[in-house]
Amino acid sequence: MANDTFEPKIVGFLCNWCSYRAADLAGTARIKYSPNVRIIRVMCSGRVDPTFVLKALALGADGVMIAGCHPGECHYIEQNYKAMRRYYMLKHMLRALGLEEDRIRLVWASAAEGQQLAEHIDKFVEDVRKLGPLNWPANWQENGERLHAVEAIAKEHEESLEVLP
Amino acid sequence: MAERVGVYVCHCGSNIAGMVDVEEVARWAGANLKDVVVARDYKFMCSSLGQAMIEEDIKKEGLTRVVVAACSPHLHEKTFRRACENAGLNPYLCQMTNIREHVSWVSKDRAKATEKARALVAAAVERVKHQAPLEPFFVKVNPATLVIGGGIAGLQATLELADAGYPVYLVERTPSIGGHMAQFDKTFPTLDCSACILTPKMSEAGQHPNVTLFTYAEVEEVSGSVGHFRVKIRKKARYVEEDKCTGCGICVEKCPRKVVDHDFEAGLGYRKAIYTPFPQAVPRIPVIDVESCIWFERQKCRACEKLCPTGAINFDQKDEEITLDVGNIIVATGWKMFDCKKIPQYGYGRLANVFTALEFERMCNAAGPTGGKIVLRDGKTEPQSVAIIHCVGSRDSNHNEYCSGICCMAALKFGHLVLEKTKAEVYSFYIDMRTNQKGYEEFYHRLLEEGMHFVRGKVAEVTDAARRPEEAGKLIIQVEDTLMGKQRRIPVDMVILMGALEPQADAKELGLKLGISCSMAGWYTERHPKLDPVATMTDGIFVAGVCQGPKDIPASVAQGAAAAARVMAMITKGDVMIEPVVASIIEEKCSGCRICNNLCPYNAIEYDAEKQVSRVITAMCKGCGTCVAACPAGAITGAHFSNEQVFAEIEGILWDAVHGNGGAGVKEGQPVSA
Amino acid sequence: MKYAYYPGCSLECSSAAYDMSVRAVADLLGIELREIDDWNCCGATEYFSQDELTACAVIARNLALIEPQLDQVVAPCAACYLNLRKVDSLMKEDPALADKINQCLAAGRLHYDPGRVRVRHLLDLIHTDIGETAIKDKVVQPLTGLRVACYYGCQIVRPYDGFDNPEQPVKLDELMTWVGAEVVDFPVKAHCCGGHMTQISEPQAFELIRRLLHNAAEYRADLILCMCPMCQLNLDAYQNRVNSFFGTNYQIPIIFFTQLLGVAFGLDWKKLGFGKEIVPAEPVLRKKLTAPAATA
Amino acid sequence: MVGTTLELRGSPFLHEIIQEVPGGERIVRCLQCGTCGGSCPNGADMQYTPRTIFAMIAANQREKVLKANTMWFCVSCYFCVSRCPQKIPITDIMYGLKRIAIRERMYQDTDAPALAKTFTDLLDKYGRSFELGLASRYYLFNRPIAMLKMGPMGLSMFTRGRMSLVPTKIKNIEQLQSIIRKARELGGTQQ
Repeated sequence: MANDTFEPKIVGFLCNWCSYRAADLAGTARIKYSPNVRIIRVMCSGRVDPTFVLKALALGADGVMIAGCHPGECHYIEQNYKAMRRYYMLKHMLRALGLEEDRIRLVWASAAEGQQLAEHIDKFVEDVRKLGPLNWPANWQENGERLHAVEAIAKEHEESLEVLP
Repeated sequence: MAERVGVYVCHCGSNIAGMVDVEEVARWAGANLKDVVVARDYKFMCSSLGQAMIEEDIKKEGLTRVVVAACSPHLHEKTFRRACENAGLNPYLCQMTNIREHVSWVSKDRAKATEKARALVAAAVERVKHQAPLEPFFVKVNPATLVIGGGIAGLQATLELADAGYPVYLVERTPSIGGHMAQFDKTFPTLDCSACILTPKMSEAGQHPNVTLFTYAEVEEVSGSVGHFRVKIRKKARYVEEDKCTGCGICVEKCPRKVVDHDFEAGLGYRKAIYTPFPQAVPRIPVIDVESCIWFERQKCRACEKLCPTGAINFDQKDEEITLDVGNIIVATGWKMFDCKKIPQYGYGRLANVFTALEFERMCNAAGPTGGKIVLRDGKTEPQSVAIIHCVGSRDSNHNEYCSGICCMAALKFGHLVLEKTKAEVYSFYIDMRTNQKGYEEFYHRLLEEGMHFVRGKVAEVTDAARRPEEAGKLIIQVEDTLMGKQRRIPVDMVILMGALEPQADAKELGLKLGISCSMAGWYTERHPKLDPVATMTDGIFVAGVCQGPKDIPASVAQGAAAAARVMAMITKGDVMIEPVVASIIEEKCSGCRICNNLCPYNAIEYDAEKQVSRVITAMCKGCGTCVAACPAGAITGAHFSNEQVFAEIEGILWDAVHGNGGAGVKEGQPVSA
Repeated sequence: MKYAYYPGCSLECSSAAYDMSVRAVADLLGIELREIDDWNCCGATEYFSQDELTACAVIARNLALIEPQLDQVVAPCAACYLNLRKVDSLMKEDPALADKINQCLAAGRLHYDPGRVRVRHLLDLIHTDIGETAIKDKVVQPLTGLRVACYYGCQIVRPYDGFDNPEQPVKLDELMTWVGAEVVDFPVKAHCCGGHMTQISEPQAFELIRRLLHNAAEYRADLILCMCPMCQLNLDAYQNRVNSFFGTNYQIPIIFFTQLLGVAFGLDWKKLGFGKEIVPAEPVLRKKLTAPAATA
Repeated sequence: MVGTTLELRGSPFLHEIIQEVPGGERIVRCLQCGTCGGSCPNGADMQYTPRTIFAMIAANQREKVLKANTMWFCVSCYFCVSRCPQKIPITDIMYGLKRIAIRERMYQDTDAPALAKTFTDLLDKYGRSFELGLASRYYLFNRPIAMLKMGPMGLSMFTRGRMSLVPTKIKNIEQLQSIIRKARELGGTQQ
């Protein structure tokens, strides 16, 4: 496999109840998929703070995947809807920062959907591969203030992320 | 003071080592990751020797943190936490990372798999350094249990618990317990009478001092958690007062309104507007069906009320809400049959003599609408030929991909009953004959000898469009006989459709109330498909019977008993440990904006109006962390998933990228292997 | 209501009655049909059995020719309807194929974005977009007492998830009930007429045609309604040959559903193309319809 | 849908079909249930039912499959497709088999390829199909005796104005022809 294809680094935030178990199931079923996504377990997709995503991109990830239970099937009743709201906000922020919004993706995978999760991962890896490297660390080095600037934006937007019902 | 981290990389035989260079990962972690003082690989970390190795290192090397790179934490997190605890280390200072399910089993390239494993180990090491010791909570377990569903699985669970001396609340949606089994005539493969083996259990449950029955009732709301659930049930108005009714049946006899019974009789028979579903119903208290009662329709009649000798009829009765406190819940809600009209080419609903399996069960039943006679829809003609079609709505991606499991045997049972009771020829149209339990294959052989015809092929259509004179007036089965490789048209008088078992229409809705998940098909998901088939992901909630997946009566009974045994273990132990993964609010930082209050799905955050801050009610928090992510002031911390910990994990997981950018986290003066 | 109109080759000549009645009925119902300028043949089933890409490209030319301000195209012929829908859907599912097809179109300076146009069958349009009330309003000659067998054939209801059930469709049955006709049970209503089998193997083709005629006769249908030129041709033009092949004597008129709608709306029978069918329909209609409102 | 394990396994003919037909990889899911063969209006006259054909493809019986009459008896009614419990695009696979059989002239005892060729030749030339031209050319070359039998029917069609004597040609035939040329070039299929 010694060639020059770009291998994107992707961080995946998977909820403990559905997606992480879907990934476990993909393993148990020996379904092969791209090794590019590195998984971090959170209790719920609703726990994914927008700053996690930005931090990952700033530290050198080329893409971030958030995976949760299907809408209506959240272990915590409906917290994945909150993840969904933040996701659109995040895409908006990425655009504002001049980044490709497709570098983040939200997917649903129930604990029974190992195959589907694997397919989502393969698809996302291919899509990010097409986008090419993000190279944010390089930019960041040139301008050390950038991460702080981004974090500030995140904080600023955060209030608008949650709408009181 | 710097932490002292131990890293343990498991081979899992060749499960991990076959695809990941585990020795290299351990060597690399020891050489490159800051604060790692011990890094080892071992054949089976979960073995007692592996655990002993960790315990010894904690003591000898003074480890303050432990990272185990092995399988999924859902399998062995408890094992390694216990090992740490044994060696005097707080169990929450141990972090597992999953390099088996998430790496070795899903990768094809050894170098890339090894690289991914390194990143995961680095992430765990960075994270574990920020973890804090936590103390679990303990909750007392209420010895009362709620069983939802009074079919055979729920009944079995109820009786096991009740006989062991524990109180059980059994909630059943229909007016009587008994479930589908009460509708059946015979049970395969022994052909013993279904009612004869079921009704003793029903009356036992009805009379047991430890069992409280709530029939014609549904679960409305579930709160609390393992050990102390609070359940609201709604008892629908029967319009009959239970304490006054003696079950004499005069009201049913005198009721002037007769309607088709689509429930118990599957549409083949009738019931009155006031009815008990069947003679052996438990309890024997009738209900008034508001939809068909003349009083509710046009304020006339009340014959039942006038004639009831004990004055039990009460037209003013209202639904009643009852709150129950229980320690555990067993879900045994069963199944419904596939709507055969969804396959129009089989003609159900259009062609009179196409029957569903449930209709046919009722037809065979001596207590059923035809008195056990097998006749056509006209109620008198005996069929001369009967076709039984398997896999109607099962093993079909257009409907349900799964195999319903029981239909082959039920079809053989039907075949036997037709051969026994009529002179008809019987055809079975099957894709694969599945008879894989005790005595089942033998039963198949018996039917071969009895002269049932077996045609291997999924029926394409059932039609009344005759092509030849001999087909006129018949139902024609058009099928490819796959063993002959030829299309055939077989005229018959009666067709029985073996409809798929499907989850109850509201299975997802109930799952949501209980906080348990369903598979894509809608069956409740067990904790582990092999090793924990009765528990669910939610502690204190167990599943039994078909609601977890299609199964036959023996398996349902076994699972009901198993669920009861699990509940008894909880009750006997007396208390249950709760993971301390909860949120807490730092009052000084809280601005009192109350955003978190409405976000919490469990209403676990209250607002202190006096201090103008929000506060987490620890006992109610389930630790999802949504509030943590949402707090604009960063005032909420999620124990074991704090921002700090996740940030560190992100930094670690992107170790190679970060390292390319200046080598953050790298041991000084150490060589770095790529 | 404006729609692009793709008549297809059969409607030009062999099924002119369909075209005439479609236009007359559409006019009355306020449906504006704008014929695609310079459309070409859809290739029926024949092109797909030789060369898939060319088949798609030939069909896609028609989609690409649709005026930009129109977003729906209606095809009365089953094969045309299926082919247009199939190419649009293949292009949606497979971007690589869409790209190839567009390269072909580019050779003719054309382009088509999959999904731009929604492909509809005429029956769907009349049943859904016009609807029961408007149809009933227009009836001047109720078809009371006329027993019709509604024949859907294959490709309008399969394989795509369409507007009707693929096994036992009902939309034409409903439409005919609205105009007062008596719809007979016709279990083979979505079975195959044989398509081009007549050209390949006559015994098989005749058997397929016989099954349909036999079933309609069993249910004492006065006539069979078609919505596909191929079905009409097979059942009508081959009816006598089927009779001589099997020694039967079916005389069932086969007409297009739009012709009968036209009759119910009181339109001039000549303008609806009556007289072009080989088994004549007019005697049956005259006998059954008590007070013919239209002139012959 | 198909797992990666299939990539390098199975019969070469199976892989050929997968290449030829969009969605053809679903063949591997065939349960051999026979819904297709049972549903087919011509099923009784097929040498091998579609189900059998799939088993033969899996067994790499290339020649036997391509010489079978199965695909030529397919009338594209899509009953099998809409009923198949495994959602196999059976009709499209039949088209694929016809294409391979025509390319390699493997077909036997059928005039269907000639009909298809006559049809598309006329389409290529005029942009419209031409029934009289189709009928006469096809019958003249392939079934002269059958043509005589057709006589009365053709006549009654003609007297009712349902058969034209001259073909219609579309205005911009050059445009259509350049599209077709490009398609042949990209598809690599020469007629």
